[in-house]
Amino acid sequence: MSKQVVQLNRVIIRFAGDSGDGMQLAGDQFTSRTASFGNDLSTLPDFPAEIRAPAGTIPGVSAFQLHFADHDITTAGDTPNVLVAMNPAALKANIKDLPRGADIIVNTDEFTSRNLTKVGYAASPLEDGSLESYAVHPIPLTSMTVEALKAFDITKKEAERAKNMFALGLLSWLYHRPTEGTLTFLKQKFAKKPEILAANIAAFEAGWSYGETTEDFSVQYEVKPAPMAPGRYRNISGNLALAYGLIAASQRAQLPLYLGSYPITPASDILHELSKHKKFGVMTFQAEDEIAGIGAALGASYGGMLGVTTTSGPGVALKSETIGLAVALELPLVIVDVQRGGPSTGLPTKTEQADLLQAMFGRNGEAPVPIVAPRSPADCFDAALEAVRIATTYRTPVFLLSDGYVANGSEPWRIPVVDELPDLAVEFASAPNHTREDGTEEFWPFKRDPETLARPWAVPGTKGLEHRIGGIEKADGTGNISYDADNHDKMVRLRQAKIDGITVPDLEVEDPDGDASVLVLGWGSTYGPINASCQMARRDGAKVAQAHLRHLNPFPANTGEVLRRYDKVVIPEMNLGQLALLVRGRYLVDAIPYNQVRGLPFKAEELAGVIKDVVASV
Amino acid sequence: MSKQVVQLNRVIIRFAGDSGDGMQLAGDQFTSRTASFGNDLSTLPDFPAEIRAPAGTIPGVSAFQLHFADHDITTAGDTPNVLVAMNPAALKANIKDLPRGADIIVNTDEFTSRNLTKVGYAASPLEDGSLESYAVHPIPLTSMTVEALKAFDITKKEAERAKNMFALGLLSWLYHRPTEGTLTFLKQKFAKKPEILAANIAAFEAGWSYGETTEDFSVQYEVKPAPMAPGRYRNISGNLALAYGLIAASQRAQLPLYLGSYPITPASDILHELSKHKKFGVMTFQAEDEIAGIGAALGASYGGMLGVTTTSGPGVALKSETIGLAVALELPLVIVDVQRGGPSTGLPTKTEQADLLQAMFGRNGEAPVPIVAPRSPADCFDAALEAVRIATTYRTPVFLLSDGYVANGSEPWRIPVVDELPDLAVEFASAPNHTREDGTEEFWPFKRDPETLARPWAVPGTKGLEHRIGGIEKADGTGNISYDADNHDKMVRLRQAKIDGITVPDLEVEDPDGDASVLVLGWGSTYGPINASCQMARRDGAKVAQAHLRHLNPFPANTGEVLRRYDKVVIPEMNLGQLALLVRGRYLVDAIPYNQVRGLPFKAEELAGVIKDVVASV
Amino acid sequence: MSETVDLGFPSLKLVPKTDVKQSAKDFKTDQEVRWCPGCGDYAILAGVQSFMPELGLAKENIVWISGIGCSSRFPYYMNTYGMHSIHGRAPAIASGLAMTRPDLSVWVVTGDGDALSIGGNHLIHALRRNVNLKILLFNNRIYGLTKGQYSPTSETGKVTKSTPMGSLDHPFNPVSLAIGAEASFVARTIDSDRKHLTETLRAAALHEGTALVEIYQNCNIFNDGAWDPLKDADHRDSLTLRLEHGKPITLVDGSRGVVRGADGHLDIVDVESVGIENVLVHDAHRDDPSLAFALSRLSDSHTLANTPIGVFRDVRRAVYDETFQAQVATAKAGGTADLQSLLSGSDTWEIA
Amino acid sequence: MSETVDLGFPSLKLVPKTDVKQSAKDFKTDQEVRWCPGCGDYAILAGVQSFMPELGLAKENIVWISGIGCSSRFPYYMNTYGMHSIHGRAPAIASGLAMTRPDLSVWVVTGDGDALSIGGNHLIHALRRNVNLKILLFNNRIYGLTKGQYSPTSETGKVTKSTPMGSLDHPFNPVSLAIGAEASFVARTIDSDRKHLTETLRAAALHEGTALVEIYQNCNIFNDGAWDPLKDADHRDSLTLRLEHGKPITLVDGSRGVVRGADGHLDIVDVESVGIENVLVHDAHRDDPSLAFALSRLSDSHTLANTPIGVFRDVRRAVYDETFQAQVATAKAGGTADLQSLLSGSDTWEIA
Ligand SMILES: Cc1ncc(C[n+]2csc(CCOP(=O)(O)OP(=O)(O)O)c2C)c(N)n1
Ligand SMILES: Cc1ncc(C[n+]2csc(CCOP(=O)(O)OP(=O)(O)O)c2C)c(N)n1
Ligand code: SF4
Ligand code: SF4
Ligand SMILES: [Mg+2]
Ligand SMILES: [Mg+2]
Repeated sequence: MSKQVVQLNRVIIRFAGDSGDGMQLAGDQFTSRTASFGNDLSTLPDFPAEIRAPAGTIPGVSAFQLHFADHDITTAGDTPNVLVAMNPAALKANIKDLPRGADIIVNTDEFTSRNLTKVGYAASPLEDGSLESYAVHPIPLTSMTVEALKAFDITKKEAERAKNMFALGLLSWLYHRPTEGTLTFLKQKFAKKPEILAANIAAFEAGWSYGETTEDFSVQYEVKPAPMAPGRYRNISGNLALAYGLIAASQRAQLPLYLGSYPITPASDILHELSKHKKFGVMTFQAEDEIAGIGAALGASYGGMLGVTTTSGPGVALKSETIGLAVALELPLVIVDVQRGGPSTGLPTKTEQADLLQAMFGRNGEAPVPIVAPRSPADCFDAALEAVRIATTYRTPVFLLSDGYVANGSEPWRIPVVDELPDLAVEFASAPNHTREDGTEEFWPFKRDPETLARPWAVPGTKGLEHRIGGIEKADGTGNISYDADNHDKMVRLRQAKIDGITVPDLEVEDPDGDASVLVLGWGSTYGPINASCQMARRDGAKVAQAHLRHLNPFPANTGEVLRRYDKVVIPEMNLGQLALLVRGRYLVDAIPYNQVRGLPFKAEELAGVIKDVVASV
Repeated sequence: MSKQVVQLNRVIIRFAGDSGDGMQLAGDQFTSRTASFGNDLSTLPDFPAEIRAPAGTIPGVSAFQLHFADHDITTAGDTPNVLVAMNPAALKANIKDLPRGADIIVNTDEFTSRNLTKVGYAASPLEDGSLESYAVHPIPLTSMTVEALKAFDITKKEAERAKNMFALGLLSWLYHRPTEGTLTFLKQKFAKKPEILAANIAAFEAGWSYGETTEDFSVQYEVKPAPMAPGRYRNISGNLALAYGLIAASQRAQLPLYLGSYPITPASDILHELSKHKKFGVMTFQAEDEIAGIGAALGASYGGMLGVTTTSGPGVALKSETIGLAVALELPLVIVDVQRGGPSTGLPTKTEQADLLQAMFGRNGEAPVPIVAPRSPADCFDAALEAVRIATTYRTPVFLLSDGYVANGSEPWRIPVVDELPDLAVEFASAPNHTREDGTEEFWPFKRDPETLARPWAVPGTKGLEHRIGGIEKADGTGNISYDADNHDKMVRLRQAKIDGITVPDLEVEDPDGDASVLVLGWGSTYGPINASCQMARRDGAKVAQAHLRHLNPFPANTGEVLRRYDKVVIPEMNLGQLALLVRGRYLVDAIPYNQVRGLPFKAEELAGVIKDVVASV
Repeated sequence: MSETVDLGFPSLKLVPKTDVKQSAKDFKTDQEVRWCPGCGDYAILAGVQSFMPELGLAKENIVWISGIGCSSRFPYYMNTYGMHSIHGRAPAIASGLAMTRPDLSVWVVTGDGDALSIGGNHLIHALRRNVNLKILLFNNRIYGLTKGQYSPTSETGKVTKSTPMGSLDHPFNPVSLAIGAEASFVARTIDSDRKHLTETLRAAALHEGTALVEIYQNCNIFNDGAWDPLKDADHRDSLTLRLEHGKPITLVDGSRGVVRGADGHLDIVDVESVGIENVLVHDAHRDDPSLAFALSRLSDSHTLANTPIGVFRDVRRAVYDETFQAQVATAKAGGTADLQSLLSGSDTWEIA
Repeated sequence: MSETVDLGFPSLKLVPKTDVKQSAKDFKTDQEVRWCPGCGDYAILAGVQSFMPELGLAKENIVWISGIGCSSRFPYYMNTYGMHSIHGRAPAIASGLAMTRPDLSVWVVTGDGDALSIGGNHLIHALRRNVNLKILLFNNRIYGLTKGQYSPTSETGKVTKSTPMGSLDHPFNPVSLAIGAEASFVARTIDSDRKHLTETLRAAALHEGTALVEIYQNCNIFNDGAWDPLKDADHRDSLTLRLEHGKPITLVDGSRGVVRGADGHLDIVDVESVGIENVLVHDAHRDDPSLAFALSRLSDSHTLANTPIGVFRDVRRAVYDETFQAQVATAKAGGTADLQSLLSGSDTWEIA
């Protein structure tokens, strides 16, 4: 039976189920196929902090959202066109996000009265008419999967577990996805369990056939590939791109990468990834805590490695004192903070941008540290290279401020050509740099490069440059301990001037018509939603420009000038106004903060509304 | 022989010598006598980070400066009228601060060629004419002391050590200081060593007699007592006043005081002081590190104690994560940060104000913490009471931001009447606070007081209120774990609103003529120098007003209005402009930062010059 | 549950007693338990909840404090006071509470990562101070909550997400570490052995001072079967050494026992060949911790052969909170606390 | 100074050798030494400086890393590379350096507060990992730099600024703690005994892996005479037990010696009455750390009677930096590292 094929520009799918239902995996696979099919895409995994939260409960729901399109998109989308709800909890937790008319595929097997009560449904929503404005597809996913697998020599539990593959098969059919990649993936994953492999393939195929045969689905959709710049592409998540960026930077700098880290969500995957790449000379050390992690990284930097530490907000808090030491020692170090919901333990698996001011100021004394923030999953790669460039050029710790959304989300990435990556070669000090009055040569560890103000990086093992450094204030030049008042004032200002003087590219403004009166300024992972919302607002006639800061410290030199060009500046952030404070304080521009602290990215439509209101008020 | 007596309005004396020369002790004693004599006064100890820095070197110089007057003064003074220099290093390190005509009392015994070379004097400054614009009094202090004590059964070393008493005796004579207190002090100090006691007294008397007999001193000075509000006074240092303030607060709150701390300069003395007062129910715990110190204090707060932790900047960095937990738990806690020079180990014995932004933002997530800063040594007492009031009323950690200058400096203090101190009584929760739909009563640990937004403080041991709290986000009201997006946004805003809503007194402006066009805004220990400089500027005709922030978070409600009243606002700080950033960002006032980061308080005269320039530019 | 009066629990003498009969149910909360199905934490929770009534304490005077980790979710499920704090810091927080509130029974729950990795320092300091805390260390030889990295108790060579070529670290033996840190009470038990778990909790509760109980716990998601040799009926009795004060130390099946070798170190030999009377008799109350230490070294970190289970050491020495409170009491007894005269000091002057 | 080639220092096999003859003077810097006159740190510095040439290493391949404290000023006075870091963190920083630079000889200087109070966790983890570090712990039983608070090694009851009524904490025994933390090398020596200090440094330098050397050091300002019983000529020989591998363990004066008691624990008895042949012979190389641990318990924390001095334990086990580097080497040998193909991965598509 061949069905009607409808062309769509874009689709948003959300898979939702229990933590054990394999929704992240199904989502990942759908995403990979979608990527290689050539759509532009953006994903948003959203899962609880527990390993397996209680089955059937709302807090236990694990979801994966994918937005794909035949054109350039920048967010995972606001309102799903399709929801796959593996149980009542998944339905209840997600229904409020669905627009009327959305497709809902529900696993009716789980709609038992016990499960319904568990989440507070008095009656089954499948029967009480409450879903009548949606296109509901009730399917006994579990039992159909079990049925399809009855020939296999596996337990019932194992058979039931394959229901995510059934759902994936159905969705793959519905959106005309290629299947080969999924099969390859399964073959790798279950290489050692042939029976399970066969069962999973069978479940996938059963789902596919179900779509083809059931009358419940009368149309099949197609989303054409998106036009993209020529090149070879892959799909990539932020944490992976960040890890690759660090490896690439290490190769381009010819400095062995050394990671000192302590596991913490959502940063652990960078540790996991880097630990796989010893053959690139990458060394990873799981330390006893965050303090030891950064300490070891700093020790390695001192020894001439590319020292890196990865963590999330609570870990940054613990590393503060050592970051201060790194500032005083003026050694390169990259501190990756994958921000999550705070304060304290907060919402470990959710996203937030509330560590900006911690990164700026979370240390005793005047201890400036440059900050670089990626704007999207793929951008993590470039941001990592940029962080390394700054760290090694200026001999300073650098913050790389990612977040949970960027880290776990994914998007297509044009694979860079290695030889075209920036050359990050570094020169170690190898000879004395100062001549005494009596003509003898000596080494001054704090004699600065006049241009960058960086001090020499003289690594142990270099003959003749033996010297001592430490956290006590040092005399300008010689680096000897100094309690002198004027010297301290000078050193404080020199360290600040070094950071202020870092060359960073100018802030670019996107203003298609060139006549905007309102600027929307953002940083980090809000790029996507802000971009989408500006586009929406423009479609509705609002004159609005967008600018996005990759460098939070120092700001691009033209920032003040850019801001002053507009009547109003809006700063949307997933915090209570941290960039807004910095920008207002620095440039005295009456920037309007727009804040949400919901653990989730902004919805573009909502943000577009805010922007249109501001534009209307000018 | 009776000498001419000259009346002076004010005098600045600086004692300077090696770390082992007993300069701090001599200064302390001179100060105590001066205080009980009724002068207004202000002191500035200044010593190296080493216990006994190398003898005879510039970094080893330990100094103590005292400013006393017959009128109200607020700084330890810029330029000493008298320098006591126990060796060439002390002379060399301090000479640049002396105005022409100043008296210099030098211990000639130490002006050996070895000691002179050590500090780079080619010839003896006592002989090469380089001191001719000063009134130099060359005295063989050491040998005269040894000579005076030769009758005693003590070693030569012990005799030499008494030279500070000889100097003190001489100065006491010179400025007509009462002697009784010094004798009482010595009797207590050397109660168990009668021979040493007698020797010290003899040395002191020898110094006094020397002044009386030598022709080198032709005049004796007198500084009349200063008019002060009626009452009983004592001299007090900042750390002592702060410790007393905490004890008083504990008594007035009827909450046992529990200090969890780890020693660090310049905060350790608060630990030392509090550990003496167990009879007030004060409990002190020297923990294994700063994290354990604050952890234990938080545990004690949870148990219904007044939990306090004391530290300096590097210790705050380590405590950051736990402060975040305290914010999430909403428990009272006082965090005392006696700021010192940074970053990193920095200048441990010097002063600085560079932890303000760390106190504001040094934690992951949105974790607002109120900040109170004392303006002078005596004010530490009141500031401590205020910090406790906020902590217990609003159930929040509070920063008490002192600094090395306030902590070690001293001034006369009108002893408060205990019964007139604010009543800080606290009520613990004792019964359920919420009625379920079915009519049963239950306890909601996060149900807030509608006015203060504080949550109930229900301490373990209270029957029927058993509940669990933690650092994960909590549902508004019930306090159960919640990953809900809207709840998180609400809780983040509620915590912020609670802090923003703290009632703090309005900002007061001192503008004697009421027609100033320039406002000088300060916070913390800069009060004294700013006040003195404003007075100087006014004397020179500058129209200038002064306002001083005790509350840095939240700011007083009228702050914006006050700032906008002036054409220009100047913010002098011992950092690179931290308050300035906050004020500019918050109120969009183009405040002008004036910064010095020298480890020392501002000099009033210099600051007066800056102020006059700004006034002139309006 | 048995009568409570007899035991007396000297360590809890200042804690108010309950006047109602309690059961395990009284210690359950209404919160959904959020561990993976099959996790060993469930068994420990059930064991603790059914042991609690034996203490006979007013429920409101019991406090559970934990760090972060799967295990550290424990307090949410105990219907007493509780705090789920931050990673590694529970012993410090609990110390502040226990020191100031002798009327509370304070329990700490922690994991092998929480206690021995990030929290190692607080743990060893709590042990040497001997604060009246009962610390339950759930050892699953893995970081559960962060999804399976190796921990300080993982066997060398462990392949995990962060160690694809195998871990390099030599593991801590928590019992050896605790004894080296001057612990006055150290015991070990297993999640699945309810009876032994209960006995061990009882011994810990009876102890005055810090009691460290290592509980071998199964993480069926990331390190399933870590302790299987000590659990499965076929092997456990020939692998587990039972430590009982005053009894000869033998494997549970009695086949082999511990003897002191010629050069002084402990050997494990056939009981029959030496005679049970020559098997070392356990003495948990020895002041000298050397025997307890030597016993802690008998087990093999990989095969788990000769793993001692039970109380290694249980001695009475000064309890920190007692001496802490005693100093305050002495000071208070030594004179009245007059705030006014404190503020005034001895060196004042009057302005009229 | 003696020839260096013989010793070989297997732990330093990858560190470049010097080709010039060195003397103590070569290791002095131009920085003024900023300790109080009379401080025990001077003697240790002099001892270390005169020992250094014996290593025969290129000076630039030696690094000294310290924390914060009086003792931690040490690196400023050693004319090698050096870092004066932050309080308690030196073992972590040094681990990162040592792991990545097998061509360096890395030494850590720390104090009883730095190493055992704030830095306790890093210390025990460095010990269990067995990174190739030599850690010198200057134990003066006091916080010197912060002007005299009690430390984790202070005897209970110590009156200090923070403990006017006496400290309550039971002290750590650094040797016991280290052994409990799986240390492969632990020794103790005294600042004033140059010969023994040098011997001990040599043994530590020879050891492959982490070596912890506790050095009893006098702080003449805040805790003067803390170790006097072990120093003054009248008593020291009757208080100090000398540990020398393969030799009977007796007091220096030979009067009393260590024997194994009937119940297995160590006794100190009159040598004459038992005969020297029955005195326990020291075996520092035993795999089982129980004997070393038992020896560490012999001394009295107050009187210092029976204080063992020397190498308690010195065993060879996997060295962290070696296995760490070996994994990298294995991975490198296992295939070429092609960055381009890493970035590409396996699942790509082409847009023309
Ligand atoms: C400061 C900080 N660092 C890291 C983490 C991440 N983290 C949470 S639990 C954990 C380890 C848990 O292991 P364990 O204590 O053994 O507990 P388990 O989950 O195995 O019960 C880590 C690393 C955190 N929450 N906070
Ligand atoms: C984070 C931090 N906390 C506290 C201090 C203050 N501090 C410096 S040294 C020290 C203790 C020193 O004792 P120890 O390690 O025994 O060294 P010693 O001075 O006795 O040689 C302390 C508490 C600090 N510098 N940094
Ligand atoms: S991850 Fe392991 S330890 Fe954590 S709840 Fe699941 S089974 Fe238990
Ligand atoms: S205070 Fe003590 S340890 Fe520090 S330098 Fe002086 S004598 Fe040495
Ligand atoms: Mg674990
Ligand atoms: Mg010390």
